[in-house]
Amino acid sequence: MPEPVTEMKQMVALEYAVRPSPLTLDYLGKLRAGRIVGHRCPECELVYVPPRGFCQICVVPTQTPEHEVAIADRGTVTSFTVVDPIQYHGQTEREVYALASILLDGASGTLGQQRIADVPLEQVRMGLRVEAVWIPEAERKSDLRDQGAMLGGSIRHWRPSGEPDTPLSAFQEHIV
Amino acid sequence: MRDVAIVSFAQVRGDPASGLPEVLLLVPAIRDAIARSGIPRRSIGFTCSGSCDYLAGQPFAFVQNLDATGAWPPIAESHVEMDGAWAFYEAWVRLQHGDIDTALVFASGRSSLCNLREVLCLQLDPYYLSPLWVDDVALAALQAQAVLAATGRTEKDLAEIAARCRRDARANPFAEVSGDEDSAALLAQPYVASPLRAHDIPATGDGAAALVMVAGERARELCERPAWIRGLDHRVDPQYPGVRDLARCRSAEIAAARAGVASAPIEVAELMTQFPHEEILLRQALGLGEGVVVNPSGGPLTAHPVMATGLVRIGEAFRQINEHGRRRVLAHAASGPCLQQNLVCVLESETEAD
Amino acid sequence: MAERCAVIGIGQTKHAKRREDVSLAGLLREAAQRALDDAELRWRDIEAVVIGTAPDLFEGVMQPELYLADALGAAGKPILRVHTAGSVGGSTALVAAGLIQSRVHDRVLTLAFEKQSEGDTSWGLSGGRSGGVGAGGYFAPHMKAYIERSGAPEHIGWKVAVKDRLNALKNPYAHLHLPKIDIDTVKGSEMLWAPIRRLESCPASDGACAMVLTNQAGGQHAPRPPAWVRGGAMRSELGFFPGRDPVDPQAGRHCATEVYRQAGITDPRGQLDVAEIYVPFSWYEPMWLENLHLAKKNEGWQLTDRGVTAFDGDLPVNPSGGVLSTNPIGASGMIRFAEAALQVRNQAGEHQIDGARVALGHAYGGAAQYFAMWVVASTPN
Amino acid sequence: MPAPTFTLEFPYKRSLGPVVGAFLTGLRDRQILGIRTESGRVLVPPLEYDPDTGEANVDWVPVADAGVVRGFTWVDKPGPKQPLAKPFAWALVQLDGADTPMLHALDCGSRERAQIGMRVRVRWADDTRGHITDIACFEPEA
Repeated sequence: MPEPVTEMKQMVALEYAVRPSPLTLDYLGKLRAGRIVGHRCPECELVYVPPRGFCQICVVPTQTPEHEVAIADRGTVTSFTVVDPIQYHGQTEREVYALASILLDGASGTLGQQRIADVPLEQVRMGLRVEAVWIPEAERKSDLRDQGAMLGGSIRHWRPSGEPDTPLSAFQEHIV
Repeated sequence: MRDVAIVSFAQVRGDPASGLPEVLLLVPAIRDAIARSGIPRRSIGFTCSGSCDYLAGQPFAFVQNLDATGAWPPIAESHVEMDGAWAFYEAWVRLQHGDIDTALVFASGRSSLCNLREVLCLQLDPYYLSPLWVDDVALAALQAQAVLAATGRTEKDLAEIAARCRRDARANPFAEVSGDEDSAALLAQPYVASPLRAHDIPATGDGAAALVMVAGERARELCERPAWIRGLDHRVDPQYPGVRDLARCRSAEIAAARAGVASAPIEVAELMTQFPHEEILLRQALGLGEGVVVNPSGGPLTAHPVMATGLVRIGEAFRQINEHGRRRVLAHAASGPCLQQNLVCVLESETEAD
Repeated sequence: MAERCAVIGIGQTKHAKRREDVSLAGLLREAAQRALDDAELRWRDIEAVVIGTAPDLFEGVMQPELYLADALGAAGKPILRVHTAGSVGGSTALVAAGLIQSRVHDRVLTLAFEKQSEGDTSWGLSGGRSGGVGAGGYFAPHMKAYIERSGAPEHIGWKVAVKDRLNALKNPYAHLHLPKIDIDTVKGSEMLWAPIRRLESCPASDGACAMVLTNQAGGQHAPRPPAWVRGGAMRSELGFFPGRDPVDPQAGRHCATEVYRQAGITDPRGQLDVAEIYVPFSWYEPMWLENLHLAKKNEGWQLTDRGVTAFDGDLPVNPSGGVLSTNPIGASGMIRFAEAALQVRNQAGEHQIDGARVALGHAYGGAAQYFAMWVVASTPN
Repeated sequence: MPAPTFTLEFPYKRSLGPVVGAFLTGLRDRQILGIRTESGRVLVPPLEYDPDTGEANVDWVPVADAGVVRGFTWVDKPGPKQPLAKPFAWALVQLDGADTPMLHALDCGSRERAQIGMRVRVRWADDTRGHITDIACFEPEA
């Protein structure tokens, strides 16, 4: 008698549409042109990157171009981790890499899940000043599902800018 | 039980082509519901919402919806992975504790992002049913056949219900479909899953809804004609269609009895009938006579913002009291295949003390 | 005034990497039957069911409570499904308690579960995309910031990892039983998400937890001592906005303040006898001690270091072994709540803290933005 | 330009437990098992717990691989993941010896041929492996 059946497999494959808003398309278009932009809330004046079309604290709408502000492509690492990627179904990352939260100059809050490279992993640190390494313009694409504020389609990674470190006390309130 | 009333309601229809994220459908819905209630946003006592990750294909999709509440400073808040009607239930229970007086309830979904027919298969028994990918329309069709056989009603009756809903939907700005075809024209169309034709299938869409509920006298101070919750109950049936008598809806019968539907006449009922035979079945299960007006909004056959549709029924019922001067109305929500889970809410223009 | 709520039945599964011997329904039944047996009740005695689990994508079953209705004896009864991210097990218990406190029902069964081995949580958390870093990668920068901010020495994380695993040896239901663990093995385990090493992070478990809740009269007539719910609260805050402090989130602080207020606790460090806190990564013990007003800011690690949170310490934390030893995600919060209740019922067996009368159960989720807590005690007031 | 899409795809691995496991083992061996509830109802497919009372079911009953159609719906345009690529009926089939019908596909050629009360028999898959699709579909009894 063959062994009893104790397990069954079920492949679940569902297709979803990716349908970005005009605001997101505008943000991605500017990124492909080499510009990072945010929205400043008219009430509390906090600057959100990427722009979300409203301020989550005041719940008031924000719009392009009225509330748009330019954001630098450089900033400070406020925190980071070094990841040894888990090999789950669909994972294509193989090597250990650094992921940081970065407070860009001109933004009120940090961007998470930003890759740091061109520096030994042990030299990645809080307070490190970094600058964007842009993908050549012709190769940039709109990556709607990139987890790092959709920057991944246009910015390959961040590297040390050579500026002196920012003291910890300057970004105590901006951890992630 | 403590007297609790709905004092405001707002609804937003999502245009799939606009690409607006779910949270931006909720922002105006919540803003309008709160503005109409007259309660300052930051003084709301409890917030509860309903939505479903699988519509967006993202785990924790609901987390982004929290942004629409402006939850800063932090708020007392909860979420059900269910239609917003059950979030409404949770909020009503919370108000019964007696320590807070106001609650915000909201619901949303963008089913246009997914293949809903396939996604809903995952609601089914993962060993015997979902691997067959039997969809909600086929399951509804099996129930439709059972209901028609048991009641002696016909496909023409289904078409007449659908035609009436489409006519009523002409006055509903949130309707996805509407029209004034007669039943003969609808019957000339081919089956999607016999005995159901295209007009018998719900008009799914994207949308959001929000309402504010208030306990006690404060409801009267805030709202000229609040809708008092006089009965509220929900029940579930077993899932596997073979173990149920599909021509009956026992969970709806129990919920209606517990909500006290029969204690006085109902004028209008907003039912979450995704298919016309469900109206026949639910009229029976809920004890609604032929004189009861069902789904003057056009109902889910004409506007089905998945995950918000049940809450919209409650909102429409509120409007019947608040705007149209009705005295006793019923709202119903459902979930699962073949009306597996049912919620019944009785709203009245007055409290018992009145 | 609200009705009093009592916990009169508690059940858990044997948690494991893969429970290949049960279906989804069978997993839940194992916990639920134990809870009913504890309360000496039958399925028909239950009036309503409240169930919680983390994202449906983890098991590939959408709104599984619909398929589970039969198995939960819920036919003809109300069933509610809660989902508040990682805090869901706690929120689920609070929603169930609310049904008692509001006098809507007299006997409620509440359950939470996860069968992580059906799918892959790392895949699920990444939404099926490459480059997902899981909860560890997400929370690592927060822990890094805490270490930097508080000046805590690195051995604190190792110490928590060892303590919770040794506690788990006293808990027959715990997933991980690592009798030989010590500081050196933790320190020598591979770095997954700096500063978190493999042995400083939670496992992926299959498991379920269930509780039977009732009102004051039911609690007074229960066959075994009940745990009385003295306070319960949920708080949520926005996940991402400029200036948010995810290391010490306001929502957690507010939630703790509220739950202590309800329970009449003015000195939590002195008045709590034991705490079951959601610590999926070692560093969250000191972080949450501060957030829960049990230590001053930046000093939580000193409690850990001095052994205050050890099994024989002044304020034992996670005598069950905690999330670090058992993590069926959707159930993890409810296990904290249930373990707190077991302690004040004097039913925790080998991991019972002598004389525990007041206990805290805690859960958190999302971007450390959802909080659920309850305080339970051996007496109703 | 078609709208961009993404596919959420995962091969789930479901442990079955004693009841579902025994039923699917039976299918692999081309045998159909039902389960008797406390009140005496024979459920096919076997549910682990009595849908009426919630009590555990334990009493196995072999049933026939042929039975009667109790309900059906005809589908002209099957979905790509469904059991048959050509038009078919979803049918509730009460197997001989069972008290409850089971839901599966019925291949009977045309909508007109599908009838409540018609006798049908299991068409087994070429390869049975312990899965609900070991029953390829039902077909009219010869």
